[in-house]
Amino acid sequence: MAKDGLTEFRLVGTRPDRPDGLDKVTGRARYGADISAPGMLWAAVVRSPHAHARIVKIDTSKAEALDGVKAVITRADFPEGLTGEAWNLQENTMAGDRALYDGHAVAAVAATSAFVAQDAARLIEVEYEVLPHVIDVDDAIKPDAPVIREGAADATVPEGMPPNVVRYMEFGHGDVEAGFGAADLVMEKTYKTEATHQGYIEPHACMGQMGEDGRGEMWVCTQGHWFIRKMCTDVLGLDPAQLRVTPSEIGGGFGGKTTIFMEPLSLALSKKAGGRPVKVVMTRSEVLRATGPTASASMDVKIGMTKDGQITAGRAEFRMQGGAFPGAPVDFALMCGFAAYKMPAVEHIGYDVLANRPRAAAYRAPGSPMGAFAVESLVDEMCRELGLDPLEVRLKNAVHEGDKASYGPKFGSIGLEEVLQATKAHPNLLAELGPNQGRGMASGYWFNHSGDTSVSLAISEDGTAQVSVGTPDIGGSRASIALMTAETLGIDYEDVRVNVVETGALGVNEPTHGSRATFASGKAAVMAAEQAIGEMCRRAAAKWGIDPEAVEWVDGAAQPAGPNAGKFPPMTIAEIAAKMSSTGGPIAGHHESVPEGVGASFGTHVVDVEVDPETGRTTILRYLVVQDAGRAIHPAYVEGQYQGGAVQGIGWALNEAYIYGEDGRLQNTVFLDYRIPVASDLPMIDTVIVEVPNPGHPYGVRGVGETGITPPLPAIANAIHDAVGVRLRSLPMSPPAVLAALKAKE
Amino acid sequence: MHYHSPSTFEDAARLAASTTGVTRFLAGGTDVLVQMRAGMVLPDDLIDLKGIPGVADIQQTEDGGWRIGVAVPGIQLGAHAALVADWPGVVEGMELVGSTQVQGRATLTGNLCNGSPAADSVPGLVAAGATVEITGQDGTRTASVEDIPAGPGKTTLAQGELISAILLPPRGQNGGDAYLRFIPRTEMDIAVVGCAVSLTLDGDTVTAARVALGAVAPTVVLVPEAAEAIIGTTLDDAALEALAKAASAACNPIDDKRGTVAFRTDVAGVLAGRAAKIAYTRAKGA
Amino acid sequence: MSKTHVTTKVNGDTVEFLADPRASLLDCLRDNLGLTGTKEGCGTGDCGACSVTLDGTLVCSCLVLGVEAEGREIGTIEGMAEDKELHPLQRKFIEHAALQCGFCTPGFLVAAKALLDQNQNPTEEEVRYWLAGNLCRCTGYDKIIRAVMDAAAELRGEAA
Amino acid sequence: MSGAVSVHLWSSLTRFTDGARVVAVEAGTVGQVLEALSGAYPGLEPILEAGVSVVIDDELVTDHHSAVPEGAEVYLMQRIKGG
Repeated sequence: MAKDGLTEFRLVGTRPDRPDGLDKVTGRARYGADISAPGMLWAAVVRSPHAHARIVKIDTSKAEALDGVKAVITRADFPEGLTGEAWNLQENTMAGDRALYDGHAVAAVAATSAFVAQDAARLIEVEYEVLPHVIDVDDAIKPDAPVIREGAADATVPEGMPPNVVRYMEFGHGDVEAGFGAADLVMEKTYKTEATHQGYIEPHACMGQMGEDGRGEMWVCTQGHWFIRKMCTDVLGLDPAQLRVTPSEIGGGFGGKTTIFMEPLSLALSKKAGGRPVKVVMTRSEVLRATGPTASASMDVKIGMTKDGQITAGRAEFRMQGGAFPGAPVDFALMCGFAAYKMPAVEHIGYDVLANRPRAAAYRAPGSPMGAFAVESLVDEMCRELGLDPLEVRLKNAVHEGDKASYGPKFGSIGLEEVLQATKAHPNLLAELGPNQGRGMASGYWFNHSGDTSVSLAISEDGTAQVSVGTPDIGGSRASIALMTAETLGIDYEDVRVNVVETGALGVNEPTHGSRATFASGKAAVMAAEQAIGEMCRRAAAKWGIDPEAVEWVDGAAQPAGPNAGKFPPMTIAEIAAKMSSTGGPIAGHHESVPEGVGASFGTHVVDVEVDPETGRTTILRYLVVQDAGRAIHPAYVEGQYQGGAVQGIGWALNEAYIYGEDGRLQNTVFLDYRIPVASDLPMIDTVIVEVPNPGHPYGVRGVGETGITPPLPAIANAIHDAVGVRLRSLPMSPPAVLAALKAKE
Repeated sequence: MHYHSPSTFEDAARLAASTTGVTRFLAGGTDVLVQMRAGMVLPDDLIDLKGIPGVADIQQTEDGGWRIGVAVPGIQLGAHAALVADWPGVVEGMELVGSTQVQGRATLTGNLCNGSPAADSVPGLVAAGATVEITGQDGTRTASVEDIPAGPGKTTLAQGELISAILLPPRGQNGGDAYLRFIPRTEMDIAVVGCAVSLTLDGDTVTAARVALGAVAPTVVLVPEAAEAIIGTTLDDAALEALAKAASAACNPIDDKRGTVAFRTDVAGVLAGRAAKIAYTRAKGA
Repeated sequence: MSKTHVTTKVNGDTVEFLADPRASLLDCLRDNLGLTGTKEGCGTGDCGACSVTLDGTLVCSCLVLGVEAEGREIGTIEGMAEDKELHPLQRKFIEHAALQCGFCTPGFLVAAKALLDQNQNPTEEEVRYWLAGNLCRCTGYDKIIRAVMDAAAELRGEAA
Repeated sequence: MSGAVSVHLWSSLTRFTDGARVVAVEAGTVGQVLEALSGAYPGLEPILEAGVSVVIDDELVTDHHSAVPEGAEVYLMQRIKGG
């Protein structure tokens, strides 16, 4: 458990105020749309109203003639000849010969005001030839489905597959048929999940400036500005070193801001408008129609279990669509699906399928929630069938360090057993349930991720430190990195300033994704601090005239390491820093690597619900999140990740969904009908932070952001079944769906 | 777009009659601004009614009824204790429209004129037997609230006509009303089904009732069969069952992003029973 | 399209701007007056990020026209701290880690202050319903509700 | 230095390896493993080029210069990234 200051650490595990708190409670913090610049223009984007259509003609003449319009662009203004992912990005930024989904950009305009830009956009005339479209993944995978794109399949797809299958995979181990043969109960069911959106409250926004010379700047809300730089310059055929990208504060991302959508438009418009900066701010409808939601899934799962709850074999065949481009996370869905179980034999089959929907982006543990919905629902169904306690069955089959993972390799240090035991001990499991109330549980998994990381640290003249990181602070990572840096240096938390810096200031960084900021930037910051400590020890050694190896760093000061090193009073960081100019110059540290030693995180959730049998409405009565953090650097923000992830999962389970009409157009393009949970929908979210330290991180961090979205989908389905005896195998479990299931049972 | 802020309803009516393009009236603005923002409606003329004296007033009329100005926001209705005591169902319908923030702006008149079949405040007004005062170029007339909506997004008002007040009848003795709606979340949604019941008791027996349903037909509908199911009863189980059946039978809904035909039809009956019980309790307590 | 001259008071200061008649009060605060603390999350009154007070009433500034501000008094997040002293809600939001990305925070603070200005002893349920029009996608609301309840306790003079 | 390394492939890759799920290559580093695979089974090259995650025993390894101990079990997995 997180001990809140009772750990062996001075600062790690405490809950200080976050360094950017003051800016964020006073309105001073500057987000994507909060910037402006002299001569700035405003952009508006023309988007396809059709799910699939050939673009016959675009007439921009009326828009160009409007007073105040400075640039109009279409695909004709982009370079030709791109291939692979660069082409995918360009095609998604601006449609070529065909619009591939409702909301696909087809033209953009920059003008002297937002209203002029919008007026001009309405004057752009686009002639479409509407083509047949396909939305649902089970329709899209049919051999005779409308073909989204010829030749989009990669080398993994065998000959003879349906035309919209663009990636195919099989993996597993053991003799699955023998495993099913050894089981007392074999069940196979089909589950479906609908696409949901990350739903960050800040719409995408940027201001880009690009001169005729190919040099430019961008201000943008993003999880990763090096990704933005590479993707924008790929799409526009520019030199990445000539584009400097500065991240704004970011108003939520959850994976959705790890790629580009309209950012290249600002640069292309700016270039055409003589280098004037161009601001692009999406409306909420544009966010829902044209940025990346997650994939939708159709999943067959088969499990064999003995009478006493031993899993003997599993098989999963998942079909997922991630929009009109490859990239649905069917691989991760399969890899996470059975991850919580020792699988003597398991087989996974996956299809990545194209459909006429916006291109899916990452969304918090991409794929894992779908896989868990299918597998954790079926495990629960089988426990009920066999009269077994679902928690005991999960303990019985739980994976431990050294076990072969369902997806292949052996697990390193993991804390699933500890998580399940902490769950079992929690008082929520003793709460009494009334009529129409039920309890459900499920586990979830995420690998966590490292990635390119570059951090620099500088000691100031007064012995304080500044740390430059390249991972935008999306939920308190400045605080966690400052805590670890201060702990390492032996100085006060308040004496470390963590800055999220622009692309010109550091080597390449991957985005804040994969739950990596506190793991990877944190680890790199610690290593940079250790480098600076080494230099400070050398300076002390030089002053004392002893071997640097004979100096150690204790409590923020250099001191002789043991009595043989000599007798000198400790030299504090402030004393060393005050003299640094005359002892060899600035003291700094830096670290660049793909930090190894990522630690995976398991979590288990338990939810109590009440179902209104007359309306089908599900109310969350109680909610418990138990998850392995490795080590909670700032426990309050770890709890926040658990709570936020759980509530996103609750939304996905109950009411969120992409709803399409027969015409293939998205029907719920505003928050009124894209129903994310509101404050009155929820109880407090109870949390237990389990700490099984990750040996691959200096303070034991695993990364906590993603696992939490995974268990709610099946846990709620299991609880609804417990409450009213109906099994929902399709999301969302909205009141009409639950009521229909209740009526069907009668 | 031209923004106008007339100081009388007559001026507003004249302005509206004289315009040739798209005209919208601005009461609370919570629908008009959203439509403008989405580009669904791009008015040439926007006539703001909030500058007209008296539009933000709630007045008791001589007969004991109520006259509610067109710019009275939900928050003001909810804060008016005497009005809440008389017509709690009307007020709770309005208070369900949008968030606390929206309550600071949204009005009964705007909710009615937006023409949504799912408007939360309209079933309560219909069940209450409310009327509206309409000002045109040639003077004023009154009409029943249920006669205003003509279909989704449409009203029966002619060009150059506008509502100048909402009129609630006197509540009288032993009366009660209630409005319930079903939404997927607990707040912030548009009604999937709404139902208002207003009734009067003599002792334990219902002597008069009006039942109105929202979101189950192209307009909010008054359902006399549902009222008849409970008139003359003590709202016993048989009466409640008959009420639910009649309410469900009156539904002519659609499948859409908010609900299905089957769901709306079922839940209309459920809500009618639940709302009737609340109205009954209120009438007993009155 | 001709613009309208508007004189209004924002956080106690008299200000003037030229408003496009189509521009919302939110647009005018952000783009004409440089008060970017008020955020746009939806533009349809569904998220509360643009919450301000208009003559003391909590509203979504995206649902008010800029021209309607003439002669009114507007309160925004930038005016919440008085004499450099943070409002208890602002302090409690930091203390309770009631923000992750911080984008919805100004709207929550303005809305919560409007509640506590009229009710210093709200129940958890009252806080949850009052704030139902403020969407937060990061926190699951738990810590926000705790921060508001704790600020209310402090305003009542109770120890936290 | 190089030695015999067994590489575990995901099963749909077996159509490029004449049906073998586990293939033996001579390699001393992760990069050499991938090169040896592409050399022996050209059909794998586009898939390896597109990016795979490499796990040596229980450790995810991103540095292609990392040493692969003789006799190590190497797993190729779908490339893991973040969300």
